[in-house]
Amino acid sequence: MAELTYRQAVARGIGQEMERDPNVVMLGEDIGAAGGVFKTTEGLLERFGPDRVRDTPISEQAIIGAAMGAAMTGLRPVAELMFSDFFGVAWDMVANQIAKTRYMTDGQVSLPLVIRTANGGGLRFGAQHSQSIENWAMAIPGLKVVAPSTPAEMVGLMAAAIRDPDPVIVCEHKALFADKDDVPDGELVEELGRGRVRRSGSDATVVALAAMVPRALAAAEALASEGIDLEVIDLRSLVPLDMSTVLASIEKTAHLFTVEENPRLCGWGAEVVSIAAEEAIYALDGPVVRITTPHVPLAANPVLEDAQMPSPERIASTIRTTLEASR
Amino acid sequence: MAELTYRQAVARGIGQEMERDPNVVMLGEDIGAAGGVFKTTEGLLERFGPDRVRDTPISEQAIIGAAMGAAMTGLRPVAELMFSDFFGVAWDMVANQIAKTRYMTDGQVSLPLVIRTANGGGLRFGAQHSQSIENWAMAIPGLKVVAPSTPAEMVGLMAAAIRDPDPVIVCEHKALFADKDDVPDGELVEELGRGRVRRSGSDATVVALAAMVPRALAAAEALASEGIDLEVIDLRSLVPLDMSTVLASIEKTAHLFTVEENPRLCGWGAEVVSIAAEEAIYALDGPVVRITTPHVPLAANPVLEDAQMPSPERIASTIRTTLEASR
Amino acid sequence: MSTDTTDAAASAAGLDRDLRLRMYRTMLECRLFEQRTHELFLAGLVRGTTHLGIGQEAVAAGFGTAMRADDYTFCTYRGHNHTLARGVSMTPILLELVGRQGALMGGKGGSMHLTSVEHGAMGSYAIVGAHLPIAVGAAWSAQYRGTDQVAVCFFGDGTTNIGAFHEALNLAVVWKAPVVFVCENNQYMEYTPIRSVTAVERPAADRAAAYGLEDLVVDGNDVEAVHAMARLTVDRARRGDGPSLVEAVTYRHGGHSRADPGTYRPDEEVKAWLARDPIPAQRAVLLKAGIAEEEIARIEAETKAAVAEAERAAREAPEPDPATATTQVWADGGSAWRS
Amino acid sequence: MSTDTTDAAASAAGLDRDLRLRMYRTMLECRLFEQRTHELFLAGLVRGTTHLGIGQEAVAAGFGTAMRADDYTFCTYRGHNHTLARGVSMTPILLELVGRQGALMGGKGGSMHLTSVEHGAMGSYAIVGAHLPIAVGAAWSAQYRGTDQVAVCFFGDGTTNIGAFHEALNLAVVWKAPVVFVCENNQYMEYTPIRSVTAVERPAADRAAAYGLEDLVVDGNDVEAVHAMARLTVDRARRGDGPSLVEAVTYRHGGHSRADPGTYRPDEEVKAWLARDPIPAQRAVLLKAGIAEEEIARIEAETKAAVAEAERAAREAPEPDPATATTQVWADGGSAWRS
Ligand SMILES: Cc1ncc(C[n+]2csc(CCOP(=O)(O)OP(=O)(O)O)c2C)c(N)n1
Ligand SMILES: Cc1ncc(C[n+]2csc(CCOP(=O)(O)OP(=O)(O)O)c2C)c(N)n1
Ligand SMILES: [Mg+2]
Ligand SMILES: [Mg+2]
Repeated sequence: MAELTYRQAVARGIGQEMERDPNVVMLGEDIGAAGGVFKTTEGLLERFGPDRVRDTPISEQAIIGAAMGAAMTGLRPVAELMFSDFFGVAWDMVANQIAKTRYMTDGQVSLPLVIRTANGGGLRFGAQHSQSIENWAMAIPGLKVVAPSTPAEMVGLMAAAIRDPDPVIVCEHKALFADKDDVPDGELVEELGRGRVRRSGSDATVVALAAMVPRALAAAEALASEGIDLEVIDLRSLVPLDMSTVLASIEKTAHLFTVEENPRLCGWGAEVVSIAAEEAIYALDGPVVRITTPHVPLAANPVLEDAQMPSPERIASTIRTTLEASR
Repeated sequence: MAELTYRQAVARGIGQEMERDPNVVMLGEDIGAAGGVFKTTEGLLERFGPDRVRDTPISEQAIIGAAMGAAMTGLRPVAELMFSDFFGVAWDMVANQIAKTRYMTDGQVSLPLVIRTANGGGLRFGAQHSQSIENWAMAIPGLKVVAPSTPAEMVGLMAAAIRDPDPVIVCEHKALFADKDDVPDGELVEELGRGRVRRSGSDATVVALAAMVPRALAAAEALASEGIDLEVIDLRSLVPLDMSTVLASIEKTAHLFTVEENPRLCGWGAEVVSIAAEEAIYALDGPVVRITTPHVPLAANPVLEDAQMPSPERIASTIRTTLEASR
Repeated sequence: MSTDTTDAAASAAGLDRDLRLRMYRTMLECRLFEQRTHELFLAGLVRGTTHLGIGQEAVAAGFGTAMRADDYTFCTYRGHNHTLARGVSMTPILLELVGRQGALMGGKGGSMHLTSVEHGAMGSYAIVGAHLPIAVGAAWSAQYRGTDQVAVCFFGDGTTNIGAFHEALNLAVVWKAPVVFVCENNQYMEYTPIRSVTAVERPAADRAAAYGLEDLVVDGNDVEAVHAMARLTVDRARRGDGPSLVEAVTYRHGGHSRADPGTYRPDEEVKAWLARDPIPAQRAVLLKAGIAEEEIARIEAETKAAVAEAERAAREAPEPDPATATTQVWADGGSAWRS
Repeated sequence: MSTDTTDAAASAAGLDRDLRLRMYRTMLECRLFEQRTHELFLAGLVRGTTHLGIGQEAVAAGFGTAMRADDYTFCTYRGHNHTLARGVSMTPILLELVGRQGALMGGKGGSMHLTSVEHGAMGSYAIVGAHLPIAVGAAWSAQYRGTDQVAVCFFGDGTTNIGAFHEALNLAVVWKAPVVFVCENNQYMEYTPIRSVTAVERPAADRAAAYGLEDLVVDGNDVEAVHAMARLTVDRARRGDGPSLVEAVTYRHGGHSRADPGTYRPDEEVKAWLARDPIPAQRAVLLKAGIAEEEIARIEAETKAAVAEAERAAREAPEPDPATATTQVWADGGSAWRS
């Protein structure tokens, strides 16, 4: 048992897999000597050397393209996109090349690679350094998407992503980097595609992801004191999507809410809600509400950004009002 | 009244606005001398000259970036991305720069520009030349998105997009280019954000877009002979999204289906369904089903591509089965 | 300067009889296969799209014959020639184009994405510029694994103006990756002359210095000159001396794709280039070198027969099973996204 | 060759007394504003992030004083200097950094996106390379509208390795757009030395020929040399003679951003560059030119006062109204996405 921050958990997970498999290599901007701008790769250059931990120019298309070329020829690259917003400059490589090549070649090409990225808001960095892009990836067939919410899960899900034979996007949430957690010693490997019930309850199902998980849990505590008993599910992975856990919970609670950091339209919550509207419509006992950031870019100003992202207060009041109205 | 193809309607709409406003300029690959690889800009170079119809190098970031720089300094550029899949190589310009700059500058910068693109499948071009990317744009705050389904509407919606003071993505569907239609003479301008009831019916609401509209109408005709009376709505615009037309229809039919060409996850249909699940849950009388392409890349092979995209038969049988089961 | 190096390398290459015949046969296979493909496209048997390299065969043949079996080729949608030049047989390729069972990629990719990993044909890429960084990655992988494999990446003149070109060239040089970038300068993008949209005269060669590279230009219609350049640059990469950027000056006889007649090109220009057709030119070289007419004729007959056999197979093969439309998204063979 | 051109232009520039004082005042405004900004960041009053240009003021001042009021500036997240150099006053900028009412962009953009359209400060862009094509578009627009405005685009050494750089340079030359690209080579990306990731010695100048451009290099710590280079290239663009690419060699005194101490840089290197601080250097030039100590001291006092006044305003201003978080997505002032 060692106490690790979420940021340290990233390096722990990658290091564990690099020890195990010499074909695991890393590339990205400032990941080596600097240990990453978020210090998530600290110590890895020293442990594994410059051949396996490669600093790159500011060339995201080349970083992701090189990762793909390496993956199709026997390596298991772990590429970093410093901020998830930078998927924009490499989107062709991710959405058109990496996601589609196995399919287009009828399985001739395998792409066991990971793209890690600092995702999400709350750091007052403004609209071009705060986005939640997990939905961009979720909408593209051929990509798996993971977004851990705790240090221990970061280690195990990072390891699972690196071992997975398909391309996996790992979203590291900027607002969680400082979070601390007791992490078991020894090898940790989670399974991709399993959600986790973080709080069990009977009155409503609340599905959240990454930094929205602690906020949903805080809202649940607040409502508990009012006698409203929420079940909070951390989705953890968007592809594969663990709908069985969500649907089982809805059967129990008859109410569904999502808490999404992403802008309003077409988020992962819309997919979860739509599946429920097809497969659990008769179990639902009231309006299904998505609690999201409004459909606007994120502001740099703390007052404005706090007004945009779902807060425990907004989560609690939305759920309270909805449940009362549907009594 | 003149008969125009959907392809000719593109040039008619742009030409109408270039006659009207000398600040409307065009740029893109092969749009001038060649009249566009889909012949959608034929005749415009001859009418308006090389200063207003500019052929570019294969530099999509520069094309879209230049359009932005021109729009923020007084022009109304109409940029072409030859295939919508190429949004991948210019995604930063679209999602991070164009969509966010008005907001980040608190309204100092206006971006009256249009990005036109050949979108969608059915031409056997394979996974990198057949995608439906309207959802990529819909998920980004700050972008408007239009996808006309008929020649006449192409003229009016193109004109509206060019006159709009904000960035508009116009999706021109490849599979519709040859469609013919009688188009009224004189100036045509539609309003953005208005859906259109293409067939009114009482048993179920079917929402479709672009090339899926004729397929939904064909399914409706087939089911009519079985006594199932569908209301078919052409959404036409994703942002702004005309939910009032959809919700009014659900109040009448109590059943909702979407027909989407895009891959399964996080499409516009998921947004429409989720809004209905919040605002019309008590009006819904059975499972809400999205009829989409499965969550896989599109194949080049005709047999495989036809098996992937929603067909009138699949639309009809899905609706039939669902309505029967929910009786 | 380019020409010297080329000549030097050419003589250094010491072309023997078999190699010359192999180059000729490869060019002929490309030519006859694509000519028939075009006819079958116009007849509606080949569906979707095709981008022919007719006129550019010397580039594929000159490099293909200079590569080791385990080297990597990366090419574009205009990739029939490069795929054939790595030894992939005609039948599975034609089956892919007509979309029948037994196709090289099960019909999923189509003409623009021909791939045969077992032959080192690592893919045909249809988004301009994308495969340059990918080729750098394959070269980096070979360097890391210590296999002394080389990656050769073919692309067009128009591709030199897109961002991925710049990023790939810079990274390849910084990492000293064993990759050879080959620009097939056929003078046109789709319909637009490259000269009208490029800041320099030679789209690739005039960019070489921006990456600390030598400006290498070769006559892309002279298969032996191309082969010599291939030996020079592939060997350099294999030795660990890093990447090269080669501009092969050539021309496509036909249009850009599908049924494009290519009428946007001046007649004299087309005529002049048709007169420089690499295949008759090499045929003359072979005869001059004392190779018997009969031997050349036999190669031609065998190649015709191979094309005919591929066509027969293509016409007889059944349509694919629609159920395969959702296979091979994931390594487990399926496409499930729920658990 | 670069140096000749520079000298030529320098003398041609014929700097008068007022201009020299204006350049000095501009550099000083940048320096004192940013020094106080850094203190306020460490004190927690300035939130989010900051990227300081301390040490690089001569580039902003040399160009800013050579531009016409209606010319366009495009810069990066390291944009305080360039925004001040276009005449934007300190108070709304500092209000943006501390996030109070009266902020330049209502608090929506923050330090990385300073913009003042009325001053021609067309934005600070935080995705490396993005603003180069955008600047080309503004220049194209000026060309089309016939206003003979010029766009000047500032970026760093690390930006020369990204695709957008390549696409923008090529298009600008092909279209002969009135744009000046200014690479502030401060030797580092964030923490990585540019030399370790770039294929050539001079990240910008050694790329110029790839676009048919002259390799222009200037001492980025000599404000008068920069000004001369600015006059040369801005006038060229205004005359319709097309774009230029300038490499201004300079150094940032501090770290990349926020609280980064910049310890990844060798002490001697830092020491050597601190000794070449552009501001004391220019002060010496002014004295040598016979400008009175008192006059210089007055400028210094006025600038200090301006910074103090901005700080006072920043400390007193109220927090913004949360309701403004959803305004100005659309031209109608709102953010509605439904109809
Ligand atoms: C990023 C991108 N932009 C545009 C296209 C459309 N397109 C396909 S081929 C082509 C011309 C490419 O010219 P070149 O690189 O010279 O290759 P060639 O076709 O001549 O072999 C274009 C513009 C594309 N496929 N990808
Ligand atoms: C596309 C992209 N990649 C990476 C980053 C992260 N980043 C911000 S500044 C920076 C260094 C830029 O170096 P340079 O261009 O030399 O400018 P400088 O910071 O030295 O002024 C990097 C890598 C970014 N903002 N955008
Ligand atoms: Mg070409
Ligand atoms: Mg720098």
